[in-house]
Amino acid sequence: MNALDLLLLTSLGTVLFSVVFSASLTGRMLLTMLYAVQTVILFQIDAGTEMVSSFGFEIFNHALGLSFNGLSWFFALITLGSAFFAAWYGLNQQQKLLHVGLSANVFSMLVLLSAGDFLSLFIAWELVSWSGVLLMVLGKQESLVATLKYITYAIAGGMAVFAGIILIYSWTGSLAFNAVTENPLSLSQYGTLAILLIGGFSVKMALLPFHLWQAEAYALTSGPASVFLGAISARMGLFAIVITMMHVVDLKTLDSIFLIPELFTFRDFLIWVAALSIILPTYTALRQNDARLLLAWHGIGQGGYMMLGLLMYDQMGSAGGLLHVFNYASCQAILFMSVFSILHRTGTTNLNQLGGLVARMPLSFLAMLVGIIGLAGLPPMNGFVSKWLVYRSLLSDGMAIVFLASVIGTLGTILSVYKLMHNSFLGQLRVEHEHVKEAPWSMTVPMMLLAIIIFITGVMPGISLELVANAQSAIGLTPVDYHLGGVVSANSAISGDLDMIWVVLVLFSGFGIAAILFLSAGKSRRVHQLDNYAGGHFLNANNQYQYSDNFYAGLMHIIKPWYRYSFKWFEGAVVSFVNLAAVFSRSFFNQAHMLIWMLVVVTTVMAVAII
Amino acid sequence: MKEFPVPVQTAEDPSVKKQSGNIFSNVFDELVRFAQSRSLFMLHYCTGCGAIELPPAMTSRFDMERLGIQPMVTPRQADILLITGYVSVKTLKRVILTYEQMNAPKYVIGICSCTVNGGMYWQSYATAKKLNDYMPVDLYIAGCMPRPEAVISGLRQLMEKIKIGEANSWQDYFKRYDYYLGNQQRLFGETWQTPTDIIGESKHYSLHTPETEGEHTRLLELHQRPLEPLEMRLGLSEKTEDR
Amino acid sequence: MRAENYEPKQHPPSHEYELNFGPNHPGIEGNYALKVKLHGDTVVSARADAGYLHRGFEKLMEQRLWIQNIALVPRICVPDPSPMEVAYSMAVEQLCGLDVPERAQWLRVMQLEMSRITAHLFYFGGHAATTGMYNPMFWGVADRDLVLDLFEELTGGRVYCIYNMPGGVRRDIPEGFLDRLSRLLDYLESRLPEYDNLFFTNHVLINRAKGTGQMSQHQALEWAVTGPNLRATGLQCDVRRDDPYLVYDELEFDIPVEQGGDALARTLVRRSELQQSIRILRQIIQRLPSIKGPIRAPIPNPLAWNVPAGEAYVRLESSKGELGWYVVSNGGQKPYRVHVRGPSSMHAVQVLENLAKGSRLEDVAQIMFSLDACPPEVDR
Amino acid sequence: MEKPIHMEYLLNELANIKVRNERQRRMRLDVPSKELPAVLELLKGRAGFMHLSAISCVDWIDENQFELVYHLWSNQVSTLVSAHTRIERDPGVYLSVYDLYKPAAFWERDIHEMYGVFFEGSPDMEKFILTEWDGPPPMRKEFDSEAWVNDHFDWQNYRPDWLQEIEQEGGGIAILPDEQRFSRKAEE
Amino acid sequence: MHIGLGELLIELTLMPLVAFIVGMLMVLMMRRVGARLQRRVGPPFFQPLYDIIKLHSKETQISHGLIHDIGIIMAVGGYIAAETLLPVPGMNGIAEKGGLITLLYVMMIPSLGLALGVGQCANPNGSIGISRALTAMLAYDIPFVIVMAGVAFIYGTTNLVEVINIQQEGGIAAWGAVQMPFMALAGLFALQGMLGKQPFEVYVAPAEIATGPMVEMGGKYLGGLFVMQCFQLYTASVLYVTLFLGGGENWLFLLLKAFAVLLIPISIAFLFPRFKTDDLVRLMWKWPVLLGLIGLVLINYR
Repeated sequence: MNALDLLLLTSLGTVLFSVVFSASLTGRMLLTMLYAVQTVILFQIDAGTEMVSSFGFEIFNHALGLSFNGLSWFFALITLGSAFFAAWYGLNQQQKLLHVGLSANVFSMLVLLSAGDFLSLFIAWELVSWSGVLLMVLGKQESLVATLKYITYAIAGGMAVFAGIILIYSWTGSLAFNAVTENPLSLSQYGTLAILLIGGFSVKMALLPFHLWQAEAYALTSGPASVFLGAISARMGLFAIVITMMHVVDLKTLDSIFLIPELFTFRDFLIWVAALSIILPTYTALRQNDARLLLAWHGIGQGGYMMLGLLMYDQMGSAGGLLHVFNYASCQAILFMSVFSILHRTGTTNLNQLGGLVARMPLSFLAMLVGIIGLAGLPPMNGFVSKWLVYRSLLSDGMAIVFLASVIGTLGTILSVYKLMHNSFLGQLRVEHEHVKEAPWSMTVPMMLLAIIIFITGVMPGISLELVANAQSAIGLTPVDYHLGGVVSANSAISGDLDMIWVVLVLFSGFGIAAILFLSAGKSRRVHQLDNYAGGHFLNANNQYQYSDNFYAGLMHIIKPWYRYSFKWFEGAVVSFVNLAAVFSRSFFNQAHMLIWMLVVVTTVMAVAII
Repeated sequence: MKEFPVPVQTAEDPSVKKQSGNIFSNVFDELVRFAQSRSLFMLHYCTGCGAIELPPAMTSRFDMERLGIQPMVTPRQADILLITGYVSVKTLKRVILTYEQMNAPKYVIGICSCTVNGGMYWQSYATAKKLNDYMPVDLYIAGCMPRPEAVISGLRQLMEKIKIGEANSWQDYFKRYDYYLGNQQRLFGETWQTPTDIIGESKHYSLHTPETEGEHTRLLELHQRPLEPLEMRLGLSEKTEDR
Repeated sequence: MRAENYEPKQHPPSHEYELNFGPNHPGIEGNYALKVKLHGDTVVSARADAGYLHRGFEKLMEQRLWIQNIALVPRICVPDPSPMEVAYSMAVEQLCGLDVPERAQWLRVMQLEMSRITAHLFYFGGHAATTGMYNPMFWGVADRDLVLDLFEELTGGRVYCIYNMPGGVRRDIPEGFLDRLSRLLDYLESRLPEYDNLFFTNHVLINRAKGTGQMSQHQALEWAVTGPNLRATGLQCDVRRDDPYLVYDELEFDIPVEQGGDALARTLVRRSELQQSIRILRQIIQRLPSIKGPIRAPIPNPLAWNVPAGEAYVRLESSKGELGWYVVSNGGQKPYRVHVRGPSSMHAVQVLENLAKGSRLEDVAQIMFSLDACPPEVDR
Repeated sequence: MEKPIHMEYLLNELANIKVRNERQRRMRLDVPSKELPAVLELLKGRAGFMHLSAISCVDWIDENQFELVYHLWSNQVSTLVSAHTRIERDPGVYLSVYDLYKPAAFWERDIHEMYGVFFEGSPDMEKFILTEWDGPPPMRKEFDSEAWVNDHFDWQNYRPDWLQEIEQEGGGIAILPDEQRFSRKAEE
Repeated sequence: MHIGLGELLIELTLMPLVAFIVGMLMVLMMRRVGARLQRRVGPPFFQPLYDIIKLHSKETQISHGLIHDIGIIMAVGGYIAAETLLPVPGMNGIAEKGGLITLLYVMMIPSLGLALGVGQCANPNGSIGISRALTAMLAYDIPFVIVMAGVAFIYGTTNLVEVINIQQEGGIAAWGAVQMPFMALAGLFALQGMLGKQPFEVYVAPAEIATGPMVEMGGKYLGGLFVMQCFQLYTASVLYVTLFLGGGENWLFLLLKAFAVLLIPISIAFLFPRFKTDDLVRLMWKWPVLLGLIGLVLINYR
């Protein structure tokens, strides 16, 4: 029994434990500890080499195996970390389903990460899909609707993946990961597989145009569930896509499939999908008035960066993409935690009904500040490093327009996260929130720990880059040339290094000098928020003196018409198609034989899946 | 231009203050006062008809900026409050609020005769007659209305006063707040209150004297809803309240 | 402000917020306030709040002698004071049946047109400053100062001339005054191309001013808009032409008209009016030396002057629109009732509120300045 | 100048109206208060009196009446009509002409706060200029502005120390300071 | 180029200091040029210094809370740090450890700090100002990013020290402005936007939102913003010189170039009103982006 077996067993044990004991506070504390234990076990596994589990069974004469490599290790760490913090954050949540769902999710994800062949990958994929439902239904009525939407999408995605795997089996006669690499296929076959597998997996990843389900499903549920789902759940899709690109269609193959002859390859298509996945959801986020939805839409947008980095498939780009998984998970987790502590104390996350909470919830504010700096990718937080890597890689590859697209995404992120923070924590404190208290310790401590992690990995990206390098070598790439403070890029087309330690050092000495200047300039006095400039008028307590709704009004005058072209039409089209099919099937059912009806259903589902 | 004597009692004699401390800090104080006198931001607030002579004083012909004087928009940014002409009672309330919101050292200049004694509106029920009842005035520039040259000359005189450290009347507002508040209450009624906490500020900047508080401020405490600044609060509690 | 206003109640769960334009705000003309409710950057409703300049003129005038009031009246409209004293003098003359000598009438027209030039130069600067361009302000005010210098020479007062009195004007023109006036007019005309380049044909300004605060002719008539603001909607309507007073019927001048009805049209109308004023002044310079005679009709002892009972309503065209003075005498030494209809009473309240509603936050100040609203006329 | 002929017909239709042609292009109508709205409507509809220049109020305290004067201008007949009507001082209520003339809203509001006359049907009778004024309507004749001023304000001290020194040495002006109006309060 | 730690420390202190002094001169120039265009004399030589000293020596100042203070510290400190990433003649600071992308992101920190500080003031005027400033940033950063990509392609590096070296070794023919004139033009637009001068002065807009972000700033808070303005002028103009005009061979040339570059936006600023926010975005997304894209195409087919 090696460490991997132990990890999987512990994880399974955690699920059982949560079923029995999660009702009590002690039980929940122990549960949190169990995630920590799992993480400790994870560290027993050597990330640099591949470890095969001793579990394995045979089905249809195929040996199903579980194994772990650097990539799995990297994702497993993030999964367990997110679960640990989510569980800690949810210590006070008494919903049993939450804790069961969380542990079940962790277990199924670990199984997915350790999948050793296509069949186990598919089984684990379905496990992950369905266990996700457990976490999504925890909210009010609206979360049920979102979950139903998710289920529809997940089934369609699962079907596509299933079809792809069946095709692989039928073409190669094997379900092992090396099936395709050992039996080269024709380009059209590769194309079909790429569409089915990458399309199927990207439903989970919420790449365009399959992104419409995600925001509501992730955001409208219970807090810890949102934290976990937002941080890592969608990245399982990324993992599966990486597996696909590793074992089925590598980028060279993708590059040789031309969608428009001599001009536009499948890879270009994916790059553009990724780039649009950055821009469109980010600007959708800009319009949200619910803090949770705003963050969830960002989750979709940030997925685009990871995809973009991986599609570069060079040293820096893939490192950036993978590092962004880690960085993003930490930032998104802390942001969701902060937002849900607001919800916990004030009962609303409507950005138009909040404001000025920094005076009452300073720790949550700090958490959000760290989170948004990270999410927007500004130094000194970790988000900067991964975005820097992606940018550098894009510049090296000469992809100026994609580079521009990703920067537009970043700018949109800055705009919307500032709106998030301004409308909730800054500005005028509303009268009904006069006596709001800071979130309880069980919520603030994980936030603070995460903030420290974000900062440390921002200043010393070498720590997380080591993990990324392992993952990179597991995919078969040259690991990034890193040191503790950043990266060296001697052998890329465009040179330019990054040393975060120096940057941060200088930044903080800048702050220090500014602080000395500031503090030596005589004392200031705090004043009440009603002691404020109002054109010479007296403010009174009943004035709505806070600018929150339609925060970027000037920008909206221009881009508002563009929102009409969001992908709602796509979903609408699919729904109409299914409706039509249902009508047909009903008339068939009325007239014809049962068997025909069944046939029609199956074809419809297949058709939807393929679309 | 005529400077009216103003009932302001500067607490310390500036000549005494100058000699205290070591040479280094004296030089530093001199420098600071010089910079203060050469950089005056005046509030963009046209309280009355004298404001019509400010644009000429500011613009190409008389160019105030060569003296370092420039208009500013909000009271927080400004140093000089120019009361340009009569202040109606409604305006006076805003002027007082604006004055209290300005950062010291702040200077009040009453331009036009109306600020001195009500001018030709002495019979009017709507205008205040004597500005220095409601706030300490550093300088009056009389005239109806004073020419831009007079305004600039008055500002130069203020600069001189600042340079030698005599323009300290702003301290008087903190030190004798009760007197000013009394006059304000007499005109605006007993429930008059601005959102600014002058007593708290006078304590914070150690300008609190026995005359800061008195019968009028007690009245204020009676009516006032204390507007304490929103301090950051870490009210953590481990209550397991599930929504 | 009362203490109970600091008692908190529930915040309205509205998506609108309030901004106060003024009284201490560069986006407001004078000491005036506009309370604006906004959603995003669109004005949901605007409400004028006046009274910051209220002095109770009408009450004060009832307490002073007929002749004393001459000193009081120009202060009703600070940027354009001369029409006030002319109107008051004309009203008293009508009550007494005084015939004003012709030369005095010409001098009054000269004063009025010079005052119109100062007001329009001031207006250009103010309008430009609301859009962030300060050069026209600096130039315009400095050029206006040259006219003020002539006022000072003529009357002793730069802004408040107090040049008129019932019966005529106080002084005749000094030696060489007309030459200097003529040179000034040449100078102003030579400056106009520079203003054109900088301001009136500035693309960014046109971009901002076009369509801003637009009103139709019908709306303008309904809201009793007068003066250049009405002429900017394409209606040739001018008190100087429709209801001539003084010697305007002997003068040649055009009534410039623009069709847009927006801030740009209002600005361009005033620019053309500036030229017309120059034209009128040129005619005065030509005609004035040939008109001999006294400058003032004899009046009784002003300190014990019982003006016959009656009433008079005087209208004249100030730079902002139709100025109306209603003066009632009960035969006493003091006016029984004086009522001033400042053109801005309409522009700064009803018209501004209506035009601001639905406009953008960026436009509010521009609308107010382009209407040339003068708060002291509202407050009195 | 003669009245335009159709104006003559128009005014003949109305009884109880005194018409006086005072000066060129000026016409004074004296209308009973009940008929004023009808007269205004006729003037507006039939003679093009589109422009309400102003509404003035005169307080005839001796007769215990308010006089309301509606100044109307017509570009068609180039005449300013001043329609006078009188209402009782108590209770001081009259009809609004807002539905005829939009500008009336401002003038009626103004008269309301200055004289306390209430106009029924006016869209907005809130205070406008005197929002922070608690006293009686100030334009009424019985309101004594000077007394109010003496009650509420101090006068500037006109006898600074250096002036008193001159007086002590026998200089200064002949009128005793107590008799000067401005010194009165300062001395108290 | 390897230098000792002590030398590096001296550089790190000197670079912001020099930037501050030059920045004050630039502020002075801006005000003097404006005054000249308005036919005025303008402020005295030390006026920017007087203003800063005066604002920092205010005796009572108000704060709306801790974040208000921290915001100003971040705004000034961020620029102090940014100066060390911008190489000048004889001093490279840590430019080699950051590069262009890092510099750009570090330059966003002051904006973020300011945004935080203004947000805490609880004044909608300030909030609108920040919302407009961020919108403007979105507008001018898009052409600027194109310019940045062009620079990276043409020099093959994002290291500013190398950018300067390449240009100086090649003489004037290697200057960015010669190599990619369209980019240089697009960069000028972005520069105007970055400095926030008319016609792009949407976020101060006194007549609309009462100076926006500065609305509740007084005393040392406003003083911090004045200091920030010095740095901002310096950084923007020197960065432009670095990217397009071959950097500075020595200090004299650097300053000459920087002041000359700055003269362009300043002169434009005093002759135009400001745009509305949406017109600004529209303009920025139209002409400079078009110019930048043409520049990119030219670079690709060079």
